[in-house]
Formats: sequence, C-alpha cells, structure tokens
Amino acid sequence: MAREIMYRDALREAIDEEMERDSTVFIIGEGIAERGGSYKVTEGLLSKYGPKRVRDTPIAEAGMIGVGVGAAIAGARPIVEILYIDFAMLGMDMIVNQAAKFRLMTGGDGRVPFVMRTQGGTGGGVAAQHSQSLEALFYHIPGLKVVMPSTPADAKGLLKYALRQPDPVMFLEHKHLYMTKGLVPDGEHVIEFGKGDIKRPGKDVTLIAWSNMIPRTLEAAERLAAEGIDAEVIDPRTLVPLDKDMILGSVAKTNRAVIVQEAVRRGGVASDIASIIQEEAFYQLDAPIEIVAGLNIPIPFNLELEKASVPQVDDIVLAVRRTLHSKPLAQAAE
Amino acid sequence: MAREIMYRDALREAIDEEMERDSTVFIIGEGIAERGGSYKVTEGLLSKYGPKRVRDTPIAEAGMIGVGVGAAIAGARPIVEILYIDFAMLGMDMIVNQAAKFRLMTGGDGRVPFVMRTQGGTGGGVAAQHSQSLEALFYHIPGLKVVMPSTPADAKGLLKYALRQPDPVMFLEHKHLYMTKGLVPDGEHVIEFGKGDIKRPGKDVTLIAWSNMIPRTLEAAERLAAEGIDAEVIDPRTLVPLDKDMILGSVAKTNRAVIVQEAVRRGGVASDIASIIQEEAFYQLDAPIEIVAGLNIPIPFNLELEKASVPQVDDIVLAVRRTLHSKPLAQAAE
Amino acid sequence: MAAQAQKANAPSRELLEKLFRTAYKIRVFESEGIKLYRQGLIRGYFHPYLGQEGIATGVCAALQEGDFIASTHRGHGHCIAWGADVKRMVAELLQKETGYCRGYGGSMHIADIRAGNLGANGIVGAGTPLGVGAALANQIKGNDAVTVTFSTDGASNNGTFLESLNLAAIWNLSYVLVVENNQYAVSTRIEESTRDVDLYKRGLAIGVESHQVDGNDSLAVYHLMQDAVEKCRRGEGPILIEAKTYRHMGHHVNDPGKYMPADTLAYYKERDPVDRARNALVEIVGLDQAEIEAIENEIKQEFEDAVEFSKASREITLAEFNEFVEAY
Amino acid sequence: MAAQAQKANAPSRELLEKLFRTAYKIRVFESEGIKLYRQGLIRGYFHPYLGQEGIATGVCAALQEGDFIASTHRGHGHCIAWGADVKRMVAELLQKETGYCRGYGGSMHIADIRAGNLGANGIVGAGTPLGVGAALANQIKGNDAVTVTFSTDGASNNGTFLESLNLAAIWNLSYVLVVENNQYAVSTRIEESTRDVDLYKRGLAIGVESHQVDGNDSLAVYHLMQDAVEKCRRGEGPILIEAKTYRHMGHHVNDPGKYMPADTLAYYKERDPVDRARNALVEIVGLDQAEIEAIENEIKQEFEDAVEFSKASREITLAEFNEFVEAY
Ligand SMILES: Cc1ncc(C[n+]2csc(CCOP(=O)(O)OP(=O)(O)O)c2C)c(N)n1
Ligand SMILES: Cc1ncc(C[n+]2csc(CCOP(=O)(O)OP(=O)(O)O)c2C)c(N)n1
Ligand SMILES: [Mg+2]
Ligand SMILES: [Mg+2]
Repeated sequence: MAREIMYRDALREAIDEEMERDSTVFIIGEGIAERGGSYKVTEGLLSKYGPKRVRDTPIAEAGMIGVGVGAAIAGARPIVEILYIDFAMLGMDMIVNQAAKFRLMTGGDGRVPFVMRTQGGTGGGVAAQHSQSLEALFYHIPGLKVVMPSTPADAKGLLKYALRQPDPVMFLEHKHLYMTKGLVPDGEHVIEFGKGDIKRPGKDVTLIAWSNMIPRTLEAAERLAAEGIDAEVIDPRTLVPLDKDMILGSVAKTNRAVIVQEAVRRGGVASDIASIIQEEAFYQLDAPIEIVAGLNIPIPFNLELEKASVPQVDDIVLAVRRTLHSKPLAQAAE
Repeated sequence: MAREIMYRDALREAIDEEMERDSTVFIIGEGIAERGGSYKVTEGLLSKYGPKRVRDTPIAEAGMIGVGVGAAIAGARPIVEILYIDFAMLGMDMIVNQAAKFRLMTGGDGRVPFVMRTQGGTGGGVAAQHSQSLEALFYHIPGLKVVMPSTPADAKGLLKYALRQPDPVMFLEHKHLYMTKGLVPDGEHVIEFGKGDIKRPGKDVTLIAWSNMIPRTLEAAERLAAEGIDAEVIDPRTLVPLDKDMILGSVAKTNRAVIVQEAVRRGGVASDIASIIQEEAFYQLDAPIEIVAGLNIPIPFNLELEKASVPQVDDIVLAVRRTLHSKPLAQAAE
Repeated sequence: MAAQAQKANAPSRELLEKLFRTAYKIRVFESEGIKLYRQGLIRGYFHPYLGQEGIATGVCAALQEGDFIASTHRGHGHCIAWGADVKRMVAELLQKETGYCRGYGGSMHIADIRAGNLGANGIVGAGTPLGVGAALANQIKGNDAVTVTFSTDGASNNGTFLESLNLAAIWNLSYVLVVENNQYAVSTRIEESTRDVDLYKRGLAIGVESHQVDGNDSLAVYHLMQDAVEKCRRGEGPILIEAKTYRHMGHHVNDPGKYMPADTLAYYKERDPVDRARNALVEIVGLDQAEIEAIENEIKQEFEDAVEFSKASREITLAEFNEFVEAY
Repeated sequence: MAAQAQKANAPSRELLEKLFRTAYKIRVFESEGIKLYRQGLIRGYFHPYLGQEGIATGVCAALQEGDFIASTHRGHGHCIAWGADVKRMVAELLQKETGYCRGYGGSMHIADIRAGNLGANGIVGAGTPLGVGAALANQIKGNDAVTVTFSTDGASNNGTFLESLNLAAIWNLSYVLVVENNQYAVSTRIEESTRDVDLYKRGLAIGVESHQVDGNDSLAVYHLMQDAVEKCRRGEGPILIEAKTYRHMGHHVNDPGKYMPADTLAYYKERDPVDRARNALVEIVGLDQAEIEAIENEIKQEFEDAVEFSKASREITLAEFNEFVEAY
C-alpha cells in the first residue's frame, strides 16, 4: 500500500525512521530544530529526539560541514542541512579535500558516512546567489555520491539508503519540489544508489532528466505524445553512481537522446552523460545528442529573465522535435 | 626576436611589466613577497615595487580571495596567488558567488578585474590534497574566465591580457611546467583570450589538450608520426572562452578527435568539449570521440599509483590508435 | 553624505535634521515597501531594516563622497543612508530596467557601484572581505577614502569575519566594520550561537580598536563613527563598532517573528531609532510639529513618486538579455 | 596513553620516563627520517616536528584509550605520542603496503583511524572542524572521550578556527584545541600575520577557557592538559591551550630556514624539549647516564627495525589499486 504525501514529508519520514533505527544519526543546520527548517522538513524532530540529536547552528557552513565530516569519521551518522546549495561553496574544502578523499588517504580504513542535505534550483525571484544548480561540482569530485530525487518516493527511499551506506553523500533537493505530492510505499522503503528509474516508457527518443526537470520533461513527453512521438523518460536519481546500463539500454532502443538539466550548459553533468553515450553507443545514434540546459549566466532577479535562463517545457519539446527531424546517420553518410 | 626562458620567468615578466604599466596592479599571497613565492614566480617584485603592492598574507584563502575581489570591484587590479589549486576550495564562495556573479547582479555596471593565479596537477608524491586538476569547477561557473597556459610564451601573453580585461580570471598554472623552457617573443607580447593554438599541425586525427598534457600529447604525436599517423595537436589555451571554431575546423578536416585531460574523467572539461563536438560536428565524425583522462579517484601518495592515475604518453598513443581503427560511420551504418 | 566637522555636545540642526530625514526615509521605504510586497509587486526576499535605522543613519552621516560601503542581505537602509535615489531603488525591487541593477539584482543585491556602494549581499558575511578589499584598493591608490562594511551578529560566527578583519588589521586599512547586533539570525537567538554576546571582543582579540554602541541612537552612532573615520583617515584603522539593536518584526516580510518575546520587542520599540531622531530635532533644536510633518510629507511624497516612476518603467527585454548573455 | 592520576609537585618516574621516551622517539624519528628523505627513500613533503616535541608529548600523556586526536601537516610527532607503531609509520613514508595508509596517504595524511587518530592534514586549519566533529560524535554517543586537535599559529588566522571552536563552545564539547605557536608559517613571522601574537585571547573572546603554556616543557604541558581533560570529562569543555614553541629548522626538509634569526633559534635550542625531558628524569628521579642510554638505544633500535621492516615490505600492486578505484 502507499500514501500520497509531499516530498518534504517523505524526507522527514526518512530522517525520522533512520533516527529511530540508529541512535548515532543526528541532524544539524540553521533553524532546523525549534523552527523545523525553512522547508519544514525537520518539523517535530526536536521534540521527538531532543536537542542532542537535532541542533540549530550559527551561520558557519564550513564549520558545520567540517564538523559533520569529523563526526562521520568518528563513527556517527550526521546529516548536515545547508539552506541553499549556493552556501555549500563556503564548505567546499571540507567536502572536496576532506570528505571525498579521506577514504583514499587512509588507504581504505577511514570511511565518511556523511550526508549533506541541501536544495538548489530557481525559485521565483531569489536571484543569483540562491538559485544555482551546482551538482556538476560535486559530480566531478571522486568519492562523493550525488543524489537528486525528483519524487517523494525517491526522496524517502534514497535518503534512507544514504543513511546506511559508508560514503559522503551530496543529497540535493529542489526548492520547487518540497510541496509536490506523490505516492510513497508504506513500510520500509529503501532505494539503492545507482539504479535509475524509467518515469515514462517510450520507444522513439530517450529523455534523460533529474530533479525538478523530471516534471517538466514528463509534461513535454505528454505534449509530444499528442503529436505521436513516444518519448522514454529516464531519471537516473543518483548521478554518482550513474545507471549507465539503463541509459545505454534505452538509447540502443530509441537511437536518439535528449538530456535536460537545469544547471548551466557549460560543463554540466549533461555534457558528461552525452560524452558517455557518444563513446559507448556511437554507432547506435541516429542524431546528435541534444542538451537542453540553463544558459551560461547567473540567474537574474527579474522573473521573465529567470524563466528564460532555465529549460521550460517548450524548450524540451523543440529539442525533441529537432532530434527526430535529424536525418539518420546512414542517410547522412551517403 | 625571442629568448628562451622558463615558464616561471615568463610569468614574472608579465607581472613585472603590468605592474610597471599600471600602478593599480598588486599581488598578494603566502610567501610571495620576501621569499619570492614557492615557485619563484614573484622573486624580486618586492624590492622593485615595495610592500604596498607585493604583500605576504596569513593562511586565509577565503579572506585573500574575497579581499582581491573587493579590491577589483573598487577599481584596483589584484593578483591573488593561491599556493595550490586545492586550497582555492576554501575561497569558493568568493569565486562562485561573488566574483563570477557581480557583473550580472549589478546589471552590468559592476566589473571584477580580478586574477587568481594558482597551480594544479600531480607532482611526484604530494598526494591527494596537493595534486588536483580542478579547472572543471571554474569552467562550470558563468562569469569566470579559465586560462591554462602550457608554454612560457602563452603564460606570459595570457597573463598580460588577463591583467587588462575586466572579468575574473582563474589563471591555472601547472607545477610541472614552472621549470620548462620555451621561446618568448621580445617586447610587448599579449595574447587575447579565446584563441587556441595549433601546437602541431596534422591531418589524421585532432588531439585536444591543455596545460601539462600538451608536452605529453606532443610526445605521443611524435611517436604516432613514426607509425605514419599525422596528429594535429590543439591547445585551446583558454577553456573559457573556448575556441570552438578552431576545434570544429580541425575535426572537420580529420574526422576524429581525442581529448586529453589530467583531471578525472567524470564531469571534466573534456566531456564538455566532446559534447560540443558531437553536437556540432556529428555528421563529420568517423569514430567516437575518445577521452583520455585521470581515473575517478583522488591522487595516491605512492608514485606508481600516482602515475597510474593520470594520462601517460602510452595512454594517449593507445587511444589514438583505437580511434583510427574504428570503422567510419558510413560503413557502420550499413 | 558630507562629513560633519563639529564634535558632540551641541549637535547642529543640520546634523539632527539629516539624521532624522535619513532614518525616516528608511522607515517609509520599508513600511511602504512591505505593502508593495504584499500586493505582489515585489518577489523573492525582502528583509526589512525596521528598528535598525539608527545604525545606517549614524554611520553614513559620518562618511563623505569617495568613501565606500558594503552591505548585508538587509541592505535597503544602508543604500538609503548612503544617499541613493529612492526611485531607482523601488524600480530595482520592481525588477525594472530603471532600477539600480536593471532588475538583475533585486533586494538582496541592490548596489550603486558607481557611487561606491558595493551592494547588498545574499551570502551572510561576504561583505566583510569585499569591504576590506575596497579599503585595500584605496590604500594602494593612495587616497584617503574610508570603507565601511555593515555586518551582522550572524556573520560574526563566520570565518570571513576573522580572516578579513585580521587582514585589515595587519595592513592598517582605513576600514570600519560595523556589526549590527540585532540579536537574531532568522529565529536563532544570539545566545544560542555564541557564548559571549559582546561581539566587539572579537576585534580586541586580534588587536583591533573595538567599541560597542546603542544602535538605536543615531547620534551616538554618528559620534563614534565620526571618531572612527578620523582615525582611519589618519592611518589608524581598522576599527570595529558593534551596534546593539533589535528588529521590529520577523526576519523577512513573510516571517511573523513569533519567537521574539513581546517584552523585549516592547523595550526596543520604546527606544525606536526614528522616534529618537525625531525627538532630538524637537527637543534639542526646537522644531515644531508642523515642521516635522513637512519633512515627513516630503519624504512620503518622494516614495510615492518613486512608485509611480517605477510602475511606469519597463523591464529588460529578452533581446537585451540575450545580448548580455552573449557577452557574459 | 593511560591518564595519570597524580597531580603536580612530585611527578612520578613513570610519568617522567614516559615523557622522555615519547619526546626522544619523536626526535629520533624526525632526525632519522630526514636522512631517509635525503637518500631519496621518501618523496613529497616532510615537515619535521623537531623542537616542538614537548607539546605532543605532554598532551598525549594526559589522554587515554578511546580519546581522539586530529593533527596538522606536521603530524609525525602527534602520531608517535599517540602511541603509533613506528614500523607502520616508516612504512607509510616509504609508500609501502604495510604503512598506516598502505602508501596512499604519506607524511601529510598519516592517520591511525582505528585507534582514534584522525590523521595529519594537508590543509592548514582543517583538523579543527574534524576534531570538533569527533567530539560531537562522542557527545552524541554519550561516552566520556576527549578529542584534541593539534593546530597551529597559522591556522589561527583561518576561518575554520573561529567557526569550529565556536561550535565546540556552544555545544560544550569535550574538546581541547592545542595551538602550537611556533611563530612561523613557512617563512612568515607571526608578527606579520596578526597584531596580537597571544593567540589564546581568541578563545577568550568567544567564551572559551584558554591558557598559554611553554610548549618546550612537556611536564607543564602535561599538567595543564591533565586539568583540561578532567574538566572536559566533567562536561566543562572546550578548552584552548596555546603552546609557545619554535622549530629547530626550516619549514620542511628542503627549507634551510635562513630567515630564522640565529639568536632566537639558540634561545629555543637551549630550552630544547627533549633535553628538558631527559634532565627531569636525571634530576628529579635520579636516572644515571647508563639508564638514559639504555632507553635511547632501545628507541634507536626500534627505528632501525622499522626501516628494515619497511624496506622489506611491498607496495600496493596495480591490480589492488584498480580494485580500489572500481569501488571508489
Ligand atoms: C552563508 C549564508 N548562510 C545562510 C544564509 C541564510 N540566511 C539569510 S539571512 C540569515 C540570518 C542572518 O542573521 P544575521 O547575520 O544576524 O543578520 P540579520 O538577518 O539579523 O540582519 C540566514 C541564516 C545566507 N544568506 N548566507
Ligand atoms: C589552506 C592551506 N593554505 C596553505 C597551505 C600551504 N602551507 C603548508 S604549511 C604552511 C605553513 C603553516 O604554518 P602553521 O600553520 O603555523 O604551521 P607550522 O608549519 O608552523 O607547523 C603553509 C602556508 C596549506 N597546506 N593549506
Ligand atoms: Mg542578526
Ligand atoms: Mg607555525
């Protein structure tokens, strides 16, 4: 059985259940205890688990992340909530040079079961320093797991898994998703990393997206369906590890791929996925892989410009049409 | 006329000439004044320009970078030297959220003529926190210029240009290059951003590399030449802006591309360049684009493992051979 | 913005009127701005400076043209005290092309870079290194400009505080760090964030002359600041000023601020900085009710005009934007 | 590593011998290690702890099993004082599979995570938050472990100092921050890096009990530390200890350290921590020359054995490495 709940509630359930299960799980962040967090994810946890395991912090992102990493090394299971992914930049040393490398530097003995929860993406006029999609920065650092759930069920299952595995996890939520609803299975619900999910099966073109681009891509797919185009929508759910098999399997079937990311085009994760597909499925592609992505610009305050800066449903539809109108290679080569 | 000098001397000449020309150019860093810098790039500048314009700092990377950004906004021309690119992680907020975004956030009025000089790459046993190649992190942030000179002449010309243009520049040197020699033109020598350089012309395959991968790629090209393979070696010199025209022009001629980067494979700049080539030159490619890159792992201390972690000449040669043995698409599609 | 020559004791009418005008202008801007926000004309974040007006008012009155300021996420007050054009401020909040940032920045990034205002900042603590950098630029250029960073209690627990104030200190920069201690970071009380709520001690610990002042007393702030500015121009900077204050409402427009104890709030409202600036004008210089009202009406009118102006302004077009993107 | 029960006044032979053994073992490790470096057997960085032995020695003598330490880039001394196996230390420096990190870490990352040594760190200042985090983990687990971060004068100007010590303070963690003030960051004198060279004041400014001690006096360090540890176990942490000291040579093996004034160096060498620990053993407990030599020879032999062991050890194979890469 399943219940329809909000993304933020699904996250809370995951934290709650894991705190119940494992007494070393704790959470720190700005305004997460008494106030229950800016997105209400941590509401009620303070009264249930007390001030030792649910703590407000000063505005000290480097310190918070660093302390979380240290606690993880020493055998606890910290969740550090960073209000905006933009602010994680203040703690990059602790993420890149400590959390990600500790295992290697200790020859494998040291593990860092650290979870950083944060949120990114555009959100209606919060401007350049509160709107970024920065998953590519973590994606490039070996040793970090990168998780970007798009639904309440994925959010819950992946966060529970994150709190049971031994490596540092960048758990990246999206500010637009917190109040979206979805079915979440009752009972124990854990989703392993590295397993993508086909959010919509199809046969004509493979659409790859994650986080808040999933609802948009699904909407685009519905519009395309009305035109007779049957798109498959794949959500890798975890970018590291990446479910290459699922992506390559789909492309083998459709021969065309469009990757949709909210992050800026230059140097984004979409580029990397494209590089993998062209490398491993070169002879199966009938058209260039299209990337629909954010413009190479910080996000402007003005709402129209903000919209113009990140992929909209129209952009996805157009890209798919372009892909399908490309002549197949066999013809082109003639 | 030209003189043969070392990379580090070329850098010093650029700084010296620009400090001479523009009294608002100044440099700060750890041990750069009295000691002349860990790589001797700033030797002699203190006695020539005095302690106001050549300053040692405490170990405070976030502060140094932030202060540099503020000084740039207020109309000076700072050079901030960060000893290792790894340590730039401590100042990421100032780079990502301040320097890169200020122009947009001020609607175009504010400019940030800030130059951060630092060095990266493996260097013989300095281990995981002193060996990274992190250009991809800056590459992904709109508003930053990313410069990676491979020769003394490029180092000088690009650094001089960096100190005359209005945007934040990540000027990324390589620890292995400081003592390499090359011809540098006499007199005023300035190289504009966005112009790649063909380090070796060829017709069979396009090799794209930068920084310390250039000498290795050239060595590979020589070995390939002995086998009758004529490789073109392109050095974009600046990754942002990227000389797409030069890359696409070369691929149009050779129909095959291999990209070589020291940075780890996952989410590196090579992936992005590959994504551009496949998007814009799809029908011209006779084989998948090969990426020769670092393993997805922090750099180990052990020297043999360090070597195994980043591309060696052999790896490049093998990749080129693989590319050339791929069957052309026209055949494959049949 | 012109620096005042005279010292304490007998403040001039000119000075007191200036202080009141500034404080009142901020009060109107924030109260009326909140209404625009509630009407849906402003989006994103809006952090009102209500209750803290005394600080920006007193600080900026002691500065002069050529000086620099850097601000916080709660930056409208600093901008106004600095002498910004209210028209262009409202236009920015309404994302119009006539705004200070052409609608690209909004409340959290409002700046007037041409006049030496490095702007508000969405990253708590970031204004400190930026301000120190501006002071460094001025030292290198050899002018006598003073740079002020408006900072916060929250930012005092952030690494940038230590790193950049220490740099300002070892380089003897003409720099004043104004710590607006409003005793909250969103809903977190300062007592939860640190063991010692007297933040000026952190300056002392690294050899920086540091003071504490009642931030709701714009005249006291002004005098302390004037002294600090003089010292800076003599090369005796940097200086830290901790100004104690309290917000009149929640953290941002949509925060009811229920966590703020009623009695503490009442205590600070009794010491309202705008009232005090007004009272000084009445009690010390003898302005009558009509004169006060004339000033207030003038300021209210200025705001109304700014709203008109802003509503009539256009937004950046997509074509203009695309050009900007190409050049970025 | 066992905590000592007795207080000042009459130090026991057991304690004094322990202090001397530790200090001397560090001295041998560093002096002999430098020779291995010069022979080309060790690559990368090697930052000797020569001259600073008193600090790690005194601090670790007051700790017990179950406690944690985090260290600096100059971490051999801490590792030894913590009770590490010299064999596995040398093997690590020689990049052998038998090393503490199997040759993956080297001098700058040497750690013994299974014994609660979070390791050396290549990032100045990074050990502070990591140590505070370990203390937090122990508080959450509800045990009475104490965590120590060995830190430096250089790290005291870094933001992590303020941020993480402040967190330790508001959470009353069982944490001791030991600031090894050797008065240099590479070639930069502390006077160039800050206006106030008494770094313990930075702890006081945020309400942390803070002390200063002669770092070359291992016994004094021990007593202060013992007191700090007791307070921590009673829940009265954190505590900051600034230990003044001086390097006996340049920053790393290849730095001749010419910038260090000869007279200052001589001053500190006269107060050599190893000599003082040896003298205490002779003067207070009456050990004779032969007894001292026996101890010294034993320690030298231990090092020689470690070199033999390490040379005979193998390196990680590429196959093993590839497996590690796959799993990473
Ligand atoms: C680095 C950073 N962390 C967190 C935030 C989110 N945030 C915005 S304002 C604020 C509280 C700020 O409190 P304080 O610094 O005291 O300033 P005040 O709001 O009281 O003026 C927080 C946590 C931020 N903007 N930047
Ligand atoms: C964040 C960072 N910046 C710079 C360096 C380079 N570096 C290594 S040791 C050192 C000097 C450290 O001085 P201090 O912190 O006082 O420690 P000491 O060497 O005196 O033990 C520097 C600058 C570094 N490792 N990490
Ligand atoms: Mg506050
Ligand atoms: Mg030192």
